[in-house]
Amino acid sequence: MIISVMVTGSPVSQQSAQTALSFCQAALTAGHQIYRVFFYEDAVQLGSALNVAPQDERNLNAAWSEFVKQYELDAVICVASALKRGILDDGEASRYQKPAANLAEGFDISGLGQWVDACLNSDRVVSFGA
Amino acid sequence: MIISVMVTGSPVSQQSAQTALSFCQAALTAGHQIYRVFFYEDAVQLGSALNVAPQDERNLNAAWSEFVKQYELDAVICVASALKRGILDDGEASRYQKPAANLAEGFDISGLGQWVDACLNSDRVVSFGA
Amino acid sequence: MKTLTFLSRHAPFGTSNAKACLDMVLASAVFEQQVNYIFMDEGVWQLVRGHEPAGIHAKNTMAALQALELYGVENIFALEESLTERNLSLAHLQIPVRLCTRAEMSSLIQTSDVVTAL
Amino acid sequence: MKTLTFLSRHAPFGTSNAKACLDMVLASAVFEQQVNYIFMDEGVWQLVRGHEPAGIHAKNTMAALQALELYGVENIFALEESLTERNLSLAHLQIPVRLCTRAEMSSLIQTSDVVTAL
Amino acid sequence: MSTLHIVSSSPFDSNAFSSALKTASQGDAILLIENGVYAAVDALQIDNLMSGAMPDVTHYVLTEDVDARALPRLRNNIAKVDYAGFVALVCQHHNSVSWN
Amino acid sequence: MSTLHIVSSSPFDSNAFSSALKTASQGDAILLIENGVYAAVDALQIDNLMSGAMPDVTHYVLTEDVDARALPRLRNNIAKVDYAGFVALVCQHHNSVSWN
Repeated sequence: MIISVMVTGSPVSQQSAQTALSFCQAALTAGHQIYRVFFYEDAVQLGSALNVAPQDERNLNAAWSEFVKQYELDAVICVASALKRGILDDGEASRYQKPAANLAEGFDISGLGQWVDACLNSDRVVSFGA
Repeated sequence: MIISVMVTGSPVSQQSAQTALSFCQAALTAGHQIYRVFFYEDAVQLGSALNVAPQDERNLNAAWSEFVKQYELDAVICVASALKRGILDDGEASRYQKPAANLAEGFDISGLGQWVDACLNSDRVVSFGA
Repeated sequence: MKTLTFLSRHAPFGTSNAKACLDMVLASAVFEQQVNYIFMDEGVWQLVRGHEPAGIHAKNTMAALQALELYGVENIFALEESLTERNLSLAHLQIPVRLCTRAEMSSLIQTSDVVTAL
Repeated sequence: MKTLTFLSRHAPFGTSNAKACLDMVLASAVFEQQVNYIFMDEGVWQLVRGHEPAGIHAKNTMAALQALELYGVENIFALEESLTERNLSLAHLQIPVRLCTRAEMSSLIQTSDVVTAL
Repeated sequence: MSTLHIVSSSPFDSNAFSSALKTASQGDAILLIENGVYAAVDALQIDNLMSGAMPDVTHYVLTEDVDARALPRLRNNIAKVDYAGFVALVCQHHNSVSWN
Repeated sequence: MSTLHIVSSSPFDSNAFSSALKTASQGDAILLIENGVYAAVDALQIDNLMSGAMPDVTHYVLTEDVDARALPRLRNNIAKVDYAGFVALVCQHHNSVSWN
C-alpha cells in the first residue's frame, strides 16, 4: 500500500516522532511504500541540524535524517510551522536576512499543500502526536 | 519583592511564554525586582534568533529578547534543554562543531544550577507552562 | 474527489492546535476536496461569540472561521453533546454550524478517506 | 537552607516531564537543600518496577531514581490515592517511597519555600 | 503560610484543576489562567468537581484570559484579576504551585 | 469500511480515550500507544469508561509501549501487537483517527 505519515509532536518533549519513525520503518519492512512524511507544528524541530543529543540518548533528528536519506523518502517540513520556530533552509534564511540556515540534510521545506497532496495520493494516512 | 520566573512551554504552540512575559512586565510595573528568568524544556526555543513570525502575529521571541535587554534582566536558557533542541551560542556551536549559532541577544546559556540559585535568592518563584 | 474530515478538539489560544487545524482545513479547501470540519470536545469553545484576545496578544481567528464558506467549506458541524457538557447552545456561537449527534459524527468519520484530529 | 518540593505528576516516556523533574531534583540536591520529591497523579507510574524502554529507544531512568539517596534526596513520597486509583500498591514499586495522604502532601507544600510541579 | 495554586489547563481535558482543588488547604487561593479559565464556567461537570472542594479557598480568574475566550457565564464566587492582580496574589501567598 | 482509532494519551489525564471510545462504531478497532497504553490497565476508572462502550470494537495495545512502562496487569480482551502489527492494523482499516 501507499502510506503517508504526519508528525506534529515536539521531538524532544513528546514520544510521537520516535513512534512515527518506528512505524515508518515497519511499514517499509512490510513492503509498503511511503509517499511522503510531513512534519507540522512542533515536529518541524526534527529538521534542525544544530541539535546535540546527550551521549547516552538517541539523536532522533539524526536518526530521522539518516532514515529519509537511506530510503530517499520525501520528507517535508511545513514552511509556516518552520519559520515560526526558526527552522530555515538557505533560501528562507536569505529571504528573511537571517545570519544562518539550520535545516538538516534529507528534508525539504514546503507548504501545507504538500500534505493535502499526500492525502489525495495515499491509500492510508496516519498522524502522530498532537 | 525579589521574584524569579521559570518558563517551560513551547513559545509557539503554548500560551505560557506569552503569559510569563505579561506577568514579568506587571511585576516590574508594580515595583518588584526580577532576579532571574529561566527557560527550561521547550521554552528554550524562545532563545532562537532565526524565527520569523507571520506579519499579523506577535514575534514573541523578539518581544522577550527586547524585554530582557531593556531591563537588563538575567535571562538564562538551560543548556541541557537547549542542546537537545538545537539552540546554541557561539561557544557551544564551536565545541560541538556545528556550522552556526542561533542564540538571540539578551540570553545566556547555563546550567540548571542557575535555577536552583534563583530559588534560593528569591522571595517568590513562579512557573509557567509544562 | 476525496472526503477529508477534520476533528478540531482543542480550545483556542491556550495551544496552537485550533489554529493548526484551521490552516489544514483552508489548505484542503484550495484543493477543492469534500471537507468536513467538526468541532467537538474542547474545540467547541472556538465557536463562542465575542472573543477578545488582544489582551493576551493572540490573533482573533473568528474572521477566518466566518470566511470558510467563501472557500467552499460548507460542512461545518458541532458535536451536540460537547456543547451540552459545557452549558453552551447555538445562541452562544458566532458562526452558523450544524449540530450533529455522536452517531452522525461516527458515520461522517467512517465514510471519509482521511480523518485528521487536531 | 530552603525547602524545595517537587511534584512529579506525569507518566514516564510519553513526555519529557518526568525526566525534567528528576533533573531538577538532582540539581537541587547538589546545592544541599532540603528536597521533597512527591510522585502523584500519573507520576506514580514512574515508580513501577520492570521498565524496559529499549523497544521505544528511551532511556531507563530507574537507576537515577534509585541513586537519589546517594545524592542526599531521602524524602521521596508517593500519593496514596494516586496509587489506589491506578490499582497499584507498594509491591509494584521498584524504589522505596513513603506513602502520603493528600493532607500530608498539602502540609508539605505549605511548609516549602518553593514548589515545582512538572 | 498559604499557597497560590495556578491552574492553566482546562478541567474538561486535564486533571490539573481537579488535582489543585483536592490539594488546596484552607486559606489557599486558586488562580485560573490560560485554558484553566474554563474551570470558571457554570457547567455541571465543574459543579461536580467543586462539590468536594475545601471551603475557604478563594477562586480567581485572569481577566485577560476570560475576555480572550469570551466565557459566557462564570460560576458564583469567582473574583477577576488582571496581571497586576496576578502579581499581587503571588506576593500575598508564601509560595505557588503551577498545575498544567 | 471501518476505522482504526489510535489513542496516545493516558485516560487518567486526558479525554482522548473516552472520546475515541464514544466515537468508535461497530467493527472499528482501538489501538493504544505511548501513554495511551494506560487505558489497558485493570483499574476501576477504566472499567467505568468501558461500561458504556460499543460492543464489537477490538482493543489492541502496542507491545513496545507496554514493555517500556511495565504495566502490571492488563484488563481482559486486549490484544498485543508490535510495530508490524500496527502497520497491519492501519492497512486493514479504511482510515485512522489519532486521538491525542
